[in-house]
Amino acid sequence: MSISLKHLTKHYGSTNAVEDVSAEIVHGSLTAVLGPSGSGKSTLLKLISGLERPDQGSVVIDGEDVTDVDPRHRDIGFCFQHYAPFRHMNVTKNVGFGLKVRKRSPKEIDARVKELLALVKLEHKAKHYPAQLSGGERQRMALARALAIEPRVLLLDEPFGALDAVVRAELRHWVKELHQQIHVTTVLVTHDQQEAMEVADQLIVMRSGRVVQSGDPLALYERPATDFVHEFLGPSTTFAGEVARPHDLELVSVYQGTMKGRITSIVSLGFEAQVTVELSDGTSTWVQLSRNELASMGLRVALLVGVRRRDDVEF
Amino acid sequence: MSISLKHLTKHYGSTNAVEDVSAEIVHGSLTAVLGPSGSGKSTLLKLISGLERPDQGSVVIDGEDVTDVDPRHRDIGFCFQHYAPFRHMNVTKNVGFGLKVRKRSPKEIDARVKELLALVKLEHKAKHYPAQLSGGERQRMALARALAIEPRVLLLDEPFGALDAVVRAELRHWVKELHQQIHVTTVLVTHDQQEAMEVADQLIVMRSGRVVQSGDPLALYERPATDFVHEFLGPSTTFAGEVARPHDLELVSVYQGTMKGRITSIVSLGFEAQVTVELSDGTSTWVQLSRNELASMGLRVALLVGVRRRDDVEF
Amino acid sequence: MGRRHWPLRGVVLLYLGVLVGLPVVFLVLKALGHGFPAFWSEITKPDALSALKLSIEVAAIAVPINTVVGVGAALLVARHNFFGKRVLDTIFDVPVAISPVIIGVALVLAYSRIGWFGAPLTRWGIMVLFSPLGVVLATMTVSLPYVLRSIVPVLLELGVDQEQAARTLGAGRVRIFWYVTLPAIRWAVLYGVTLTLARTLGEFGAVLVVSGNITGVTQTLPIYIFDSWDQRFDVLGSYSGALVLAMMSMAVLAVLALLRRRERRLRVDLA
Amino acid sequence: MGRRHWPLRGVVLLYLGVLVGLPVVFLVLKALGHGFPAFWSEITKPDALSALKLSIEVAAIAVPINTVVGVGAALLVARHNFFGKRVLDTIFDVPVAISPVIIGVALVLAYSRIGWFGAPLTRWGIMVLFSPLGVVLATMTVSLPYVLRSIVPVLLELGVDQEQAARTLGAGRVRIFWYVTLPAIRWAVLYGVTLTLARTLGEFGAVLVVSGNITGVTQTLPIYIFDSWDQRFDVLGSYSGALVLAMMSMAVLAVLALLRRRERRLRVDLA
Repeated sequence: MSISLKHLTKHYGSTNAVEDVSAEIVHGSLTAVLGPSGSGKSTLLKLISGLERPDQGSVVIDGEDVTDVDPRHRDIGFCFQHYAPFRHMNVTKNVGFGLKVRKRSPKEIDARVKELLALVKLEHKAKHYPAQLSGGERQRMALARALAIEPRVLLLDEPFGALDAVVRAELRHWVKELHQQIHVTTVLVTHDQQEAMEVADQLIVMRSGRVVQSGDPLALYERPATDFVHEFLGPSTTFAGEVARPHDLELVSVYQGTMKGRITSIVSLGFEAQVTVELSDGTSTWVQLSRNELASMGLRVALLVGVRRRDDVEF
Repeated sequence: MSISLKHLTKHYGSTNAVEDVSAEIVHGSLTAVLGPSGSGKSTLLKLISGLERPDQGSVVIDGEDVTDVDPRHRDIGFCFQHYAPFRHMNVTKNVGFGLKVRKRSPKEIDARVKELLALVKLEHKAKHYPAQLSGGERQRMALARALAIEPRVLLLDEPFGALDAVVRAELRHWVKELHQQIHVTTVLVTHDQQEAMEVADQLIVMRSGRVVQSGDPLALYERPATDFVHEFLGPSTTFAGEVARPHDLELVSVYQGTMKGRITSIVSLGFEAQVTVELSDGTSTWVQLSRNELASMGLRVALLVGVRRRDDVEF
Repeated sequence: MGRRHWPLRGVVLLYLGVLVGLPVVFLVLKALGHGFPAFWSEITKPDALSALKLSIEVAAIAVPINTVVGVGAALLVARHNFFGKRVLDTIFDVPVAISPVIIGVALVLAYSRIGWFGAPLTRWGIMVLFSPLGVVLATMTVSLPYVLRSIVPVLLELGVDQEQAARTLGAGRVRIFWYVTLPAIRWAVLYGVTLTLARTLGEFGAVLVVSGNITGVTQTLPIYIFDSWDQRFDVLGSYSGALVLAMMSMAVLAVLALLRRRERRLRVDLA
Repeated sequence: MGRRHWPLRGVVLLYLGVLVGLPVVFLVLKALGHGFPAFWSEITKPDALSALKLSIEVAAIAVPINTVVGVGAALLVARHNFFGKRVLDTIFDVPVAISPVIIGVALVLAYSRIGWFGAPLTRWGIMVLFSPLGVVLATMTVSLPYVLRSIVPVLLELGVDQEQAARTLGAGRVRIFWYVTLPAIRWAVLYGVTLTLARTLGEFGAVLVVSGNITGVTQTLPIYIFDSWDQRFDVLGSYSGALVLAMMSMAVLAVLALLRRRERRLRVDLA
């Protein structure tokens, strides 16, 4: 189901406000709302869900204006940042809650919960309580609970924020796959650009309550509208007085470079290597290389090199 | 100052235990203790600081056995995971606390605090209270407070865990630079491999309370002792039945590959691109390319390709 | 900070011993000093039994009403913002902050035959003062705050996440309360109810003023104990009654200790 | 959950009005019913003044002692593990759970001339019962738990991080307490002290039993109010005393409301 946000405004205190936000979220898409903390992205999610009411503006889901509809009648699956499990219910009861409230028959609930637990791979924990689950398992339980009511829209608030790096990467993959399986329109909020780039097919970048830029992740990465987006969406450095992506710079012989400089450090991070160069104008910049590029170039600290922008910045 | 840990053991409950951990931490190094949550890494840090007493084993700092020395006399700078700022003191009072306790003259304290605030770039917030600071500023204040007593050893518990991605990257850089400036032996605990690889010059990888492997970050990345270290230290995939790094695989023509397969997805994340290939044996693998490599190869979904290991795995 | 708290422990234990421990021991010794049969015959006297019965009846009325009102008010204070909220919150401190004697005197003023409430009620044939009804009213007033004060911190700490989750899943206000909020605060509610019960059984000052101290009609157990000791010089009767009441309170106390442990464990889970 | 709590508010407010609000209004009306000069001459009678003086003296002794013991015991309970900790924790509930009458009777038993404590003390010329000393002792007992119960949850929530940080920075136990722990819990301590003060000023039952009710010597303000009303039929004197005590309690109450607001803000900060 598509969502349109029209001039949404919500104030409380100085941070977390939302200021005149309009956006279209396409049916079946997986959209990430990306921004630093306090940029209003979580508030935006609560406005879509109805848990907060906007001061102005409206929320339209699938053509129906739901601004005045209570969240319990919006058919929305909401996953909270800390999952908000019902601590006194086991996994089965948690997942079945929405159906029980909807007065489905015990048999139907039972069948649907089984199906969902299979989907989120928690069949073996059906009788466990939230306190007995790991962070990743709680997250999956929260997803199953939200999906149980067959929501028109799935909203995820910082879904991976509270997890370990390895679990985070796994769940990210899994959420993406899940979305491809069930294709429910999904909006997720995150402050992690890598997460957003990897999972989402649409990005909405927010800052101080306003939408700065939105669109296809790669398009935003390539053509950021402002320096803020440039720096927020990926590593940035300066070269010849301009903001640049470190992988858009290349190291060449002293005579071929736009500027010349001396290598001050080479840090190898596995796949990626970072070469820092002190330029002749006194500034410092860095160049991002893959390990294979680094291996083939024979660089070392103190070497004099030329630096220039790659020609194929757009591809 | 060097630190040696000798057969340290500490139990409480089932997780977070430390089991017979021995390690040498070199004078002036920046060592990261890396492991998933519950692996005992924070407990290890508390054992070094003396905030916890080991059930068995000893802690030797700079040749002196400090196992029975109270933490207040160990000359250790400890930064807590949530920074533990003194909430009722302003930044100046926080940073000066250790010196005040040591009964230095107000004049001396004043001078030293000014110097430290300059070092951590918080001069303009000297009179602010912790509640008025951002996460990154609190972290820097906690660092200045720990450094004020000129500790022999600096211990950082998940120093970047609670911060936004962008701030995290900045602070990471900054901590590394700071360490190069003041060269105090530093041990930091983290669950984020990228963080550890980028900041530390030594790694200690822990799992279930034990040290799995330790040494130079790149050496561990290249030659992990176990599958766990392999998967924990960087992206992993399987190819021909073995664990492999996705950047150690390359895409070639169908006839050149060890195995052939069909490209099922190409995800571009800025600098890095991930190409997923369904292999002829029914398994799936993925290959990591830089954007420049991807641009030069003209790949597309559904293309038949060959996959093989690169020859230059070691370099 | 492990091994050097011995002096602190010594001071605290000595203080508790002098103030609480030894007096309780003495009470047991004195009440049973003439043997168990003497104690038994004392507490089975008609006046003693009717006092015990009234105490239990009053508790049976006051505790449930105060529980319902306390839970409702706690939800208002912790979950809503409205004009007058701080006033409401403060009123719940009145019974703790103000002497039971004043509460008693004030109730007498309000419900005496010439008071605003008393006059119409008397016309309808309802006597509040010098009747069990007055005892119930006085008791309800002094035991008012305990449920609210036990629940509000837990509600605030719990946050609204679970309730909001239930709401997005389609639950209405009533279902959210029964299925989500109440189970989450159940130990705090029980703790508050137990405190209310303790306060109800033990209330003395306000009841003494309101009840008129009519033996067999408005005498609760605490009043009976005081009356035996102070007016009728029936020392053994007083000690025996005190021991019975003390044992009831001890049972309540044991429940409190268990509940507090549960609640602290819950807090740790939440953190 | 914004607009549909009106019925709930109505019930709670009605209940509060009947139990607390109107009685207090009546008290004011009655005490000042014969004009301010009459009220003034009542409360400046020697007996009334000496009761007021004793109440203040008792508070001046009991509150500081209970504060120190309460803070110490709270630190023990929240920061240490030792054998007997749960017993100690439970003993602090005794004064709330047990009727003040029983506490009074038990103190009489312990300190009467034939009691274990009373006998040696009498030999040394120290009279506990029927003397201001007994009043102080009874008051300290009933107001014992409030400081501890206010501080412990805050200490638990605060955690040990700041204290551990201070320790790694070189601070000893005493400095940690004064510079780090106490400032962090200061609002909770003040809240507990204020409750203790309220309870101290208002205590009636235990003091009545222990004091022997000697006018001008062991009569605190609550006892004076009761005595005027019940024994001397001096209704205006009673109402006037009650109004004075009620106004003191109201001041305490206002402080409580302020402190609770501070403390809740602190909790939100911590979260």
